[in-house]
Amino acid sequence: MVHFPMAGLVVFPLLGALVSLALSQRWRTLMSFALILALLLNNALLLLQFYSQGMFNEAMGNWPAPLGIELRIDGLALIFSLMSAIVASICALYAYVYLRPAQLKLFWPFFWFLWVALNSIWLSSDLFNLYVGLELLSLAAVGLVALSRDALSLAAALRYLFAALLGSIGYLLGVALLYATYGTLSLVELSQHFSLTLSSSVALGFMFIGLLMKTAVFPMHSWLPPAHGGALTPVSALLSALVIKASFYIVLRLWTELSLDSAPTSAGLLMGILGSAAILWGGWMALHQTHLKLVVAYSTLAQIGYFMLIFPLLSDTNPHASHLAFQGGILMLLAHALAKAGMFLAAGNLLFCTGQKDLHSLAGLSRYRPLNIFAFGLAGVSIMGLPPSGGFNGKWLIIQSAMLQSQWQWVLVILLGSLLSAAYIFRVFSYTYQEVEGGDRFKQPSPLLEWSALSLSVLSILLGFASMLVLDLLPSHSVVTQ
Amino acid sequence: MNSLYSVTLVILLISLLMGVFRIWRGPRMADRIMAAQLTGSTGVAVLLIFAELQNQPAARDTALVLALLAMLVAIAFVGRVWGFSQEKKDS
Amino acid sequence: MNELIDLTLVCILLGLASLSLFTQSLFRAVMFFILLGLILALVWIRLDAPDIALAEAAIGAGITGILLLDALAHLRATSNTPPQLRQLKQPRFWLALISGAGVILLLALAISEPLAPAVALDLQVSENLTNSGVTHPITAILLNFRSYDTLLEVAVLVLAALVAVTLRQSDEHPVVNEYLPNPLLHACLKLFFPMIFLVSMYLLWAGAAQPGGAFQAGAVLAAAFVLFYLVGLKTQLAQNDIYLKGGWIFGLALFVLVGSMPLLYGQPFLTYPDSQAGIFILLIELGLTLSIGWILFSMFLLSQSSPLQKKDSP
Amino acid sequence: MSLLAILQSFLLIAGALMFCIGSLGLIRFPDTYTRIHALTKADNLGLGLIVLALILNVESVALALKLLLIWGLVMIASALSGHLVAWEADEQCIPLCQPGETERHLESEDE
Repeated sequence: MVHFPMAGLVVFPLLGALVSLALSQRWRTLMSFALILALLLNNALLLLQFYSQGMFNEAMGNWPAPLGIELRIDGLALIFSLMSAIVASICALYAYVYLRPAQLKLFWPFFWFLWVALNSIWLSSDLFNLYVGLELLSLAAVGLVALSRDALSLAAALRYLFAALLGSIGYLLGVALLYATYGTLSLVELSQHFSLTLSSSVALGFMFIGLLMKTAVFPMHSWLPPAHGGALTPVSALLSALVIKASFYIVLRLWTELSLDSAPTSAGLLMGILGSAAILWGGWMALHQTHLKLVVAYSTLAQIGYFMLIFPLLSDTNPHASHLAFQGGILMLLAHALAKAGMFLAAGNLLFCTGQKDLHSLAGLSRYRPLNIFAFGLAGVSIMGLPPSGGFNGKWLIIQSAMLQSQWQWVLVILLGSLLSAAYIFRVFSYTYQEVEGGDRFKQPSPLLEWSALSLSVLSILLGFASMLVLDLLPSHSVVTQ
Repeated sequence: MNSLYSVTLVILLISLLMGVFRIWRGPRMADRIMAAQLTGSTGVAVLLIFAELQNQPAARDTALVLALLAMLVAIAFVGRVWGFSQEKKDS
Repeated sequence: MNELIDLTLVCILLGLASLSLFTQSLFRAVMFFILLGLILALVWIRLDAPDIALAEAAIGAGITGILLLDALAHLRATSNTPPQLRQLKQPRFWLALISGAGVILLLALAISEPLAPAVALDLQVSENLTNSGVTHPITAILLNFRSYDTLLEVAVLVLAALVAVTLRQSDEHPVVNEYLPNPLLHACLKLFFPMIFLVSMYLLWAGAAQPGGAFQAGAVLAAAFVLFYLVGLKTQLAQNDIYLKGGWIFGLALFVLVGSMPLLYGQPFLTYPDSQAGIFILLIELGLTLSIGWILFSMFLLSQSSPLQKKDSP
Repeated sequence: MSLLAILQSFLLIAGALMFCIGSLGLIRFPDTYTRIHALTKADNLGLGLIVLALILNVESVALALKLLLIWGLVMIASALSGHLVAWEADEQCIPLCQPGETERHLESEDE
């Protein structure tokens, strides 16, 4: 049974997809929740296995790389797998209450395929396998966006589809070039032979542009707000928390495995500039939205910018600072996943209470529906980066790393970005504190909806206390030299 | 022998180009479909010769598939597209 | 002489591609696109890639052409003609042109470097071919060495069908089928159906030793299903949700089942039992063929949701 | 050069020329019906000649049968599609040109 926990990460969600397509409504739901439990258990088992034997690989079909495909469990993969398990299961619970039966019928298969895709990306150490994972992920995400079936979200879904396809083509072109140059698709094998020649830089350029397009980094972001803002609430949470992380994860993997931190600094600098632009532009746009979910969607755009700041700070000249930036980035990714999912769910609850999308209609909510505002606020604390949240710790580590390397410009950008995020979150609050006449005319969302939103937000705060626990899973390859 | 195959191929490709011209020119949709049918058969012939020229037996399988599916387009066209536009024009 | 042939093929390819992109008339564009598929099949053979040529012939000549023609019929039915191709002055067009040219330039730069593959995968493939259960290297890669990729690709196919269902704006089911009341057509098709099924199964069976396999066979099978539909045979089966989705997932379910069996015996995922790999590969491929055919066919069916013209029978 | 080779080259070139003549007919003939005529004759005969030439040097009977099958399929397919198009054209009363007359100038009908 030693092979089970790792294969289970792919097999269980695949079973879920099959079951949710084949069975009748009642069994579908029952089996889905049973499988979610199984997956959570599976993740726990995997964690135990990781603690006992450290990083390990497994060859699919018993064909070792580079001939076959090897899956790999290391700290990074495990962290992301745990993160997606937690966020996805809470979102599924929320969706079960929130969605209508007709929507739920289509939601389950998409949800399960999304999970297959995510897990296969976290585990993969093969360039082409990553591409297949990305395809699966984009299609599942597009299907989820189209679930609400109104004209606007269909248009958004199509736009998302085209952007995602373009990104995939870029990535695939790069993979083809790399395969032609090095004759292997295995990431481990590739990192041994890799050198930054002209053709491999062109290949990496194509791959990064494609992946960053799928992540919605600043100049290629315009598909994100309509898709994330227009989708059904649990879908928005899944997309913002998990889907964009997947393509970013691949960028991060490539960057670290192929040791691009020793590459000319201009590449890292470019990534940093894109990130800064995203932070400022996303924050500015979020400040000017009138639709609550669009505020949250633009905030995702800004948060992606922070992740991009890792790259200029990864350098082989100062391993300690570089490691700090890496840790900080991972922590921010995790905190954002939890907080943004919580925020979207809370925003969905608020919209459910008022029945309107407009920010003005939030007036009076903090008096009558304090629990939902509280959930939104807790998530906001982590997004803004106030202590003691996970977001704060991540930002702090990144700032520390920037100061150690005396790259002050990024510190400035982070501070400005935090101010902007504080501004757009408090702006939402200011609407809720307005007094209204006529008392409680808001609808009451079911407690399950409220508590699932709250639990995610609380988790994002708790991450601030448990940061070291998570970061210990990461390889400490760059030993502290000071 | 190979040069003979090549000569044949060149003539076939010229024929294919003429078919393309008819598709471009029209004027009726039916003309375009018929030209496409002819280029399809030419393609089958080209594949058969490729099979000999490059010693690639799978090219014959490709030709077989192409021959089988050649009339699908014509059937779909007559059944779906053509009659329809005429009716629209009348009304 | 051979260079002349290659040059002509490349010219025709480029010409057809630009014609189908820039022509004002949709019908012409569709016809050129179908022809492009044909020429591509020729080019793939020329490049010694018969597997891809086979797939291109099956998909390009069969299902793509029909889908495009059908879309055209729909546009006519709803008089929903898309806006004409704009004049070339638009900044977007120039942006696309410049970035396209940039991509081509970069690619040309990248491949101008001499290649020195560090790992000779093809040698490894041929060394392990005897243990893979099949003798055709591509089938061995697709269904044994890298079967995990194929498993996920099949999931992508199922998902694509599901997305197509979701992107459709209405929930209405396909209408009663229209068909051509032509006796010769029906007589010929009676001859053709068994032929197409036979060829599909032949491609599946041949896949173990020569180009062919589940994807090609599935595409040919889909063409047979479409023919069934076009001449008005019963397709009630496809309108039943259970059968529709059951057909989609049949291949994937079989694949997952066979793949996870070894987990119970303490072997890695997707390991075939010793010396039985050939049989299991064939089994999986059979399931995949049926599912792929069914998925492609239901993509076609999904586009049939609004009533077409009522044709006066003669 | 053996007699077989001469026969083969004759068949190949003749077949290819038949295709060319068919395409020429498709371009030169005045209306839809006559174009169908040009098409169906040409590709049946052209492909037939080429298949005959190829059969002369195949090694197995199975392969020869396969080639013949392909020819047969193409024949049926082109006859069928020719028939369908003519049938539909007749139903839509597309005019037939009289001898010496050329088709009046038509705008492409789908625009």
